[in-house]
Amino acid sequence: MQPAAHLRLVSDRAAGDASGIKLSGVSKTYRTRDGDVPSLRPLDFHINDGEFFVVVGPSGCGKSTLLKLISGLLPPTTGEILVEGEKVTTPHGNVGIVFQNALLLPWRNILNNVMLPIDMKRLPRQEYLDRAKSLLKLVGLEGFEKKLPWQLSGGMQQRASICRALVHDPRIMLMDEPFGALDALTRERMNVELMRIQRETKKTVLLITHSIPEAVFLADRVLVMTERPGAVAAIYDVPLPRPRSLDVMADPVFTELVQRIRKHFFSQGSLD
Amino acid sequence: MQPAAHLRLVSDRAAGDASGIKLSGVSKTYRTRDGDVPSLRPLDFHINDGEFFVVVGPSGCGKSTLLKLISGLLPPTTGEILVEGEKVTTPHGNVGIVFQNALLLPWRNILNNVMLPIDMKRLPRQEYLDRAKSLLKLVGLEGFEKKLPWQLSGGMQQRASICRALVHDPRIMLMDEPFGALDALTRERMNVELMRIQRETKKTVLLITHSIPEAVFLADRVLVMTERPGAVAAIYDVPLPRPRSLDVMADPVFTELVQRIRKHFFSQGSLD
Amino acid sequence: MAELKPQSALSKMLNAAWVRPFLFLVCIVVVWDLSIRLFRIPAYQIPSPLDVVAVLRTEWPELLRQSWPTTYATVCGFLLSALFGIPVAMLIAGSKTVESYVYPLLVFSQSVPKIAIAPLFVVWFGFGIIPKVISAFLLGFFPVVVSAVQGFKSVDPDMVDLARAMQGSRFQVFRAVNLPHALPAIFSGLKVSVTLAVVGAVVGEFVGSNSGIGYVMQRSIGTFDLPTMFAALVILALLGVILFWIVDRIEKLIIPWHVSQREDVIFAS
Amino acid sequence: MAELKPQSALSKMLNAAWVRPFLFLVCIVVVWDLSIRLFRIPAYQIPSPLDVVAVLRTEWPELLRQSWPTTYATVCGFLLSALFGIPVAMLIAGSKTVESYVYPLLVFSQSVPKIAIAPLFVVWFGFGIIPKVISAFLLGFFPVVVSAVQGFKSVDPDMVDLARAMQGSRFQVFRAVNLPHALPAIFSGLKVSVTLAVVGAVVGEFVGSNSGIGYVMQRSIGTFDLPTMFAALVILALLGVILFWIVDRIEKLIIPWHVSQREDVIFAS
Amino acid sequence: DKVVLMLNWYVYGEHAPFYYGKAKGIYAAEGIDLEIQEGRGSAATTQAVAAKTADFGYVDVPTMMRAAIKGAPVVATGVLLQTSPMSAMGFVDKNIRKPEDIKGKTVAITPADSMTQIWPLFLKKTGLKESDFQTVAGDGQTKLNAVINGQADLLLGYVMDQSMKIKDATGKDVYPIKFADYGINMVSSGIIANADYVKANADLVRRFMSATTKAVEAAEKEPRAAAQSILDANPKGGKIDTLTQGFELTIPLYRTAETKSKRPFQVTDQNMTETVNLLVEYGGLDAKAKDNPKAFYTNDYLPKSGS
Ligand SMILES: Nc1ncnc2c1ncn2[C@@H]1O[C@H](COP(=O)(O)OP(=O)(O)OP(=O)(O)O)[C@@H](O)[C@H]1O
Ligand SMILES: Nc1ncnc2c1ncn2[C@@H]1O[C@H](COP(=O)(O)OP(=O)(O)OP(=O)(O)O)[C@@H](O)[C@H]1O
Ligand SMILES: [Mg+2]
Ligand SMILES: [Mg+2]
Repeated sequence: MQPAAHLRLVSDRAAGDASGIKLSGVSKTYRTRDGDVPSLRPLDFHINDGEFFVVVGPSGCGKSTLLKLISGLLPPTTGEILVEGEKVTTPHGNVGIVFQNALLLPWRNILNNVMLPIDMKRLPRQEYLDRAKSLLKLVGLEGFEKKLPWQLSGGMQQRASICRALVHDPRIMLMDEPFGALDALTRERMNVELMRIQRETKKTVLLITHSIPEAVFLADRVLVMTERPGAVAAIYDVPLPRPRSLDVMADPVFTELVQRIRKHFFSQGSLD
Repeated sequence: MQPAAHLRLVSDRAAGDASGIKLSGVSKTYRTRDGDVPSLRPLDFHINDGEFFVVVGPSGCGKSTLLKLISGLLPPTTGEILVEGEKVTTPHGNVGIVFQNALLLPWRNILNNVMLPIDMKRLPRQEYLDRAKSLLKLVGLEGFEKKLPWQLSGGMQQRASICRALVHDPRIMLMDEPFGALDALTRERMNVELMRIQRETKKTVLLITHSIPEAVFLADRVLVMTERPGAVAAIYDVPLPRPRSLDVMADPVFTELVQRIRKHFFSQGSLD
Repeated sequence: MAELKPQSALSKMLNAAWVRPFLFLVCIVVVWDLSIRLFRIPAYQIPSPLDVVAVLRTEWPELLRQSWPTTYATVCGFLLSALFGIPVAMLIAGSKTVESYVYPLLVFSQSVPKIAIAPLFVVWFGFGIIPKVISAFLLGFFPVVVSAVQGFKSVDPDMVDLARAMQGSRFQVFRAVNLPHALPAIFSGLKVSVTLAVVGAVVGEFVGSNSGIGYVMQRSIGTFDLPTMFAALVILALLGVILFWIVDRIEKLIIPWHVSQREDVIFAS
Repeated sequence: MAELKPQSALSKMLNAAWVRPFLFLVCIVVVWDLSIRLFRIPAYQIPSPLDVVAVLRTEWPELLRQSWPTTYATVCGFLLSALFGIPVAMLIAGSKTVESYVYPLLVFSQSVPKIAIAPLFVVWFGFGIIPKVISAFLLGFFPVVVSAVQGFKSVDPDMVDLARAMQGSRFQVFRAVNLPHALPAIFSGLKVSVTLAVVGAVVGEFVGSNSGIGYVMQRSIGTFDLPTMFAALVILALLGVILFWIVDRIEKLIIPWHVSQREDVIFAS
Repeated sequence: DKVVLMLNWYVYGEHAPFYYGKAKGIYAAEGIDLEIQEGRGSAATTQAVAAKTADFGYVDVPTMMRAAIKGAPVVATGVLLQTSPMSAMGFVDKNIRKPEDIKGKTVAITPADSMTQIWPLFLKKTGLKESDFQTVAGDGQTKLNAVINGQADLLLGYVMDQSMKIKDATGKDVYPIKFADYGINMVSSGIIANADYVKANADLVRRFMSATTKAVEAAEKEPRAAAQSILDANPKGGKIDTLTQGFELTIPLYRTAETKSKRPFQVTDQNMTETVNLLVEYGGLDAKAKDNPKAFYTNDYLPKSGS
């Protein structure tokens, strides 16, 4: 219960003022019928506008909870969250979310699932249809537009849900393990694509992942969380130049950072 | 449609006769309202008794389909599958399955979800209760026995579903990306545990994964599949001695094999 | 949504699944006939099926003519149930307050036998179509509401969150997530509703109408003309089956994505 | 399953959610009274609520005594509906063949107004409790079947596969997966069923019985005693509400895991 | 003028005069375009007349009185059945011909219908006790079924109504023990109209009653033809024999000893007062009805006797 004990703040980036996402003293405790489940200890950090921010942490430490808090779907138990200067109480702003499970609506075919944000935001359907189709093509789902979700493999569903989060070209992306069900090649390809999109459109991205190399490869900063109830173990700047290609993985800065982050996991774990 | 074109059979292990799992000419085409979806080209291979067999392949290539065929949940379109000499037509024998999504029953708490196979097989509940609890402890879910599935994080649900597949100590394990939602540390720990269990109980294990290092680390043999519709691209023997510790990952044999398998993905992919 | 080729599928269904119940019906008639002979049930209790069939044949034009008003009232009442029931269920599912206020009152109104209050409709609305429609509506309304509420409430909260996170308005979220999710439940409510609407229309005709199958029935009860009465019952039952079947077809068209309709694709246990 | 502390929760519910409808009821009575005054609805059409309340007060012991047989018949009929309805639904959901044979026949039997055939029950079963129970059962049966079939059929095929893969027998798979999955739908059917069972019992009493609320009602229709008749209607409605509420409570106890019961835990939209 | 007459029930023999009058053009001769609607019980028809859904009703006058005392604006403009058709009836072969025969038997009744209300008086007049026999209750249909199927030996019913239905169903004759034979004098069916309507359309009412009187007189003479007119208007209305017999059984009820020589509808004040008194005592009629029995009926619109 002493969050400070784990905290090793390595980041030296200056916190912006009203832009980006700012968490102050945000904690979350789920109230269940048989007692409270503390999921997040008070968190304070800032995600800058246009930043690629990656969160890693042990399973069950509260990453998905954090994402739901920032998206305004869950109210924090304590503290407050500011997104672009406004306090978050309900779902807000121009956000695209990839949930941990694909969550495709079974009554919509893949194309219509991808078009869901357009329908919800009452944007002109025609304009976005082509974008949706080209996104599907980008993730290798060409020809599956008319299929129903259950006719797709796990990885294909996950890719469709990524398209859905991107289709309305949101300013902020919140992604919860979006590449978990993808094979190595597809995953790397998607990483590269995501990085390109982020760079070109200057999106603010919060990405949760279990792959430390992926985290370092994509991130401007990496947040490492402690075990449940999650707290900030450390925030690392990734001092790799952009644009990055897959070759940076051989860069000693890269491998050293990966090693350092790995150590967090293996030092705090009670490995038998 | 010429499966042979991709086939590079490196394995030299002798195929057993009536034991293990034997596929001959097994293919699968899903029939949907808008046309057929070929998912597997005819497959022929053999999994020996007590072997740790790992399948890797691009997303959507038919790995989950293969697992459902072997478990008897889906009938193959052509060919036949023999498990321990018996033709598979319905779910059979002493099998534990981990599905790609955790598939916990929402009306059972975690402990009762893990106990499901015991209830289904009408085994004495009392005897297995302790085993279930110790398995849950093993995967780090102690204290969550009475929680309902939706109160768990994605990774925790996946761990519970692994316990469920192990609780009745089956002779054959079929696992579809069981560690996809786990962080690096938990994943490695689970790998080690699974390997130990397999070695001690001489289970036949078929495991699907997207992590090539994981595949090589765990496997006796690795089956690499081609893109959809899936066929056998290659089967590799893993000539690493057992018991293996995480240190084998530094072994040149290991790294070389990982590289070789990676090449399959990157050569067949149409990377832009 | 997935495209359908209903043409051949439909005709196949008709051949396969809908001939069988009629075969079974023939069996029922035989059993009916036999048990009348066996237990010596007198003709003034239950008429022999042959007599009923005879009436059905000779009186066919009259019966057909009389079944139009009943059908009309049933369909109107049923459509009204659907039209009001679903929005009411939306309100109930959408708000705890509405639920605690309105639901008990619905139940309250529902447990009152319509046959007891139907005479009031006649006093107010005369002997036309309206009392029948109201009676059909009142009977058909409740099942739709209860089923739809259950359907609306069973939706996966994660899916609602998904749509909420896209800043969909409450109504849009409802239409995109809760409504489609609830459709199977709503249709089960509609199926109960449509058969009850038949009963409701007939009860309406019992108490206040000079046309329709209910009128034929009541009059044949009065003159102790049991074969005609049973013929009327048969027609009512047929009406119910046909309307039920239509609702079932519409369900199949509207929710082709639902698991209960996958049988043709995956291997069912 | 998750443990419950029903004691305080229950009393809180009673205070919060169940006082409100009664408040609303008071409103309804006021509206009733006002509209009678406003539209000058004469007392021979609808009695004033005060008269009805007066009857309820003075006749209370008699009405209470008469409501026992009705309650008893309703509960028996309802339990029978549940007892037969769920297995029948299992059979229908489990087999296409059974479905195509049995379902249309159920519908067939359902579209027949009970009031028309109830006299036959009296002929066969006398003037006792049995015809009432049968009438309640026949009305309550169908909604349970339809809802349960929908519930059974809506189950995620992957979950069924999961249980099948563990070599569960067909029945075990059913009990472990389909049945719990269908429970919310079944309960929605039971809720419709229980209110219809009240109507069924009363119809049974109308047709032939020496006791019960239906008997009271028929007597008061004969003597043009509208206040008593409306008092009887009020009692029926209350009976319906109470039984509905009991079913609702049981539902909450049996399916604490269902999404519709999560409100106390997650933030609902 | 267009006039709607609502009957008390689905058409049966008792209604023959109206159809006969219509068929014979008696109403047309008075300038009345008559439409006959079937009803669903006297109470419903009374309410319909009170609500002006129908202009005239043919209903049980005691039932009308109960509604009128509660404020329904209805009045009887002519009482047709001046003798009560009530009776207890059973199959002839059961040999129940006197009140004493009822002892030890089972009687089927409909709770609180007009006969059941007067039943205690009948018992009193004949010296029977409730404990002398058993009672089963049910609606009209059940009552018939009970007797037909032997669950009851007798039922309380109207001589011209239930007896015919039983005969239709079983082909067996029934024997009615008439209440009227045991000193119970009560009027039964009559023509009623809305009080306001009567005031506003005095001439029309007069013409209507005049035509109806003539129609009844004509029908009395030709029962079979009258019954046939029902079938002509209403092919599904029943069987000719049944209708004829039912109507023939109705005719004797048109007059009491005092009105034997008079034209139909000429009810005596004494008869009505007696009826009201009986109803107050046994029929749950409000006691204030006794104050002014004349409020319930009027003979003012009837054609002068003998004309
Ligand atoms: N709805 C809920 N009710 C109660 N407890 C919950 C709920 N959701 C999550 N939790 C608890 O909160 C903790 C954090 O859950 P969360 O889903 O945020 O973890 P996570 O970091 O995303 O894990 P993973 O990597 O496995 O997905 C877990 O211990 C879980 O048991
Ligand atoms: N029920 C189904 N109906 C129709 N097509 C299906 C069905 N299930 C799977 N498919 C198709 O079969 C192919 C293989 O699916 P499968 O789930 O076996 O892939 P996978 O190898 O497990 O992929 P992943 O790694 O993404 O889970 C996919 O192209 C998918 O679209
Ligand atoms: Mg998570
Ligand atoms: Mg898969």
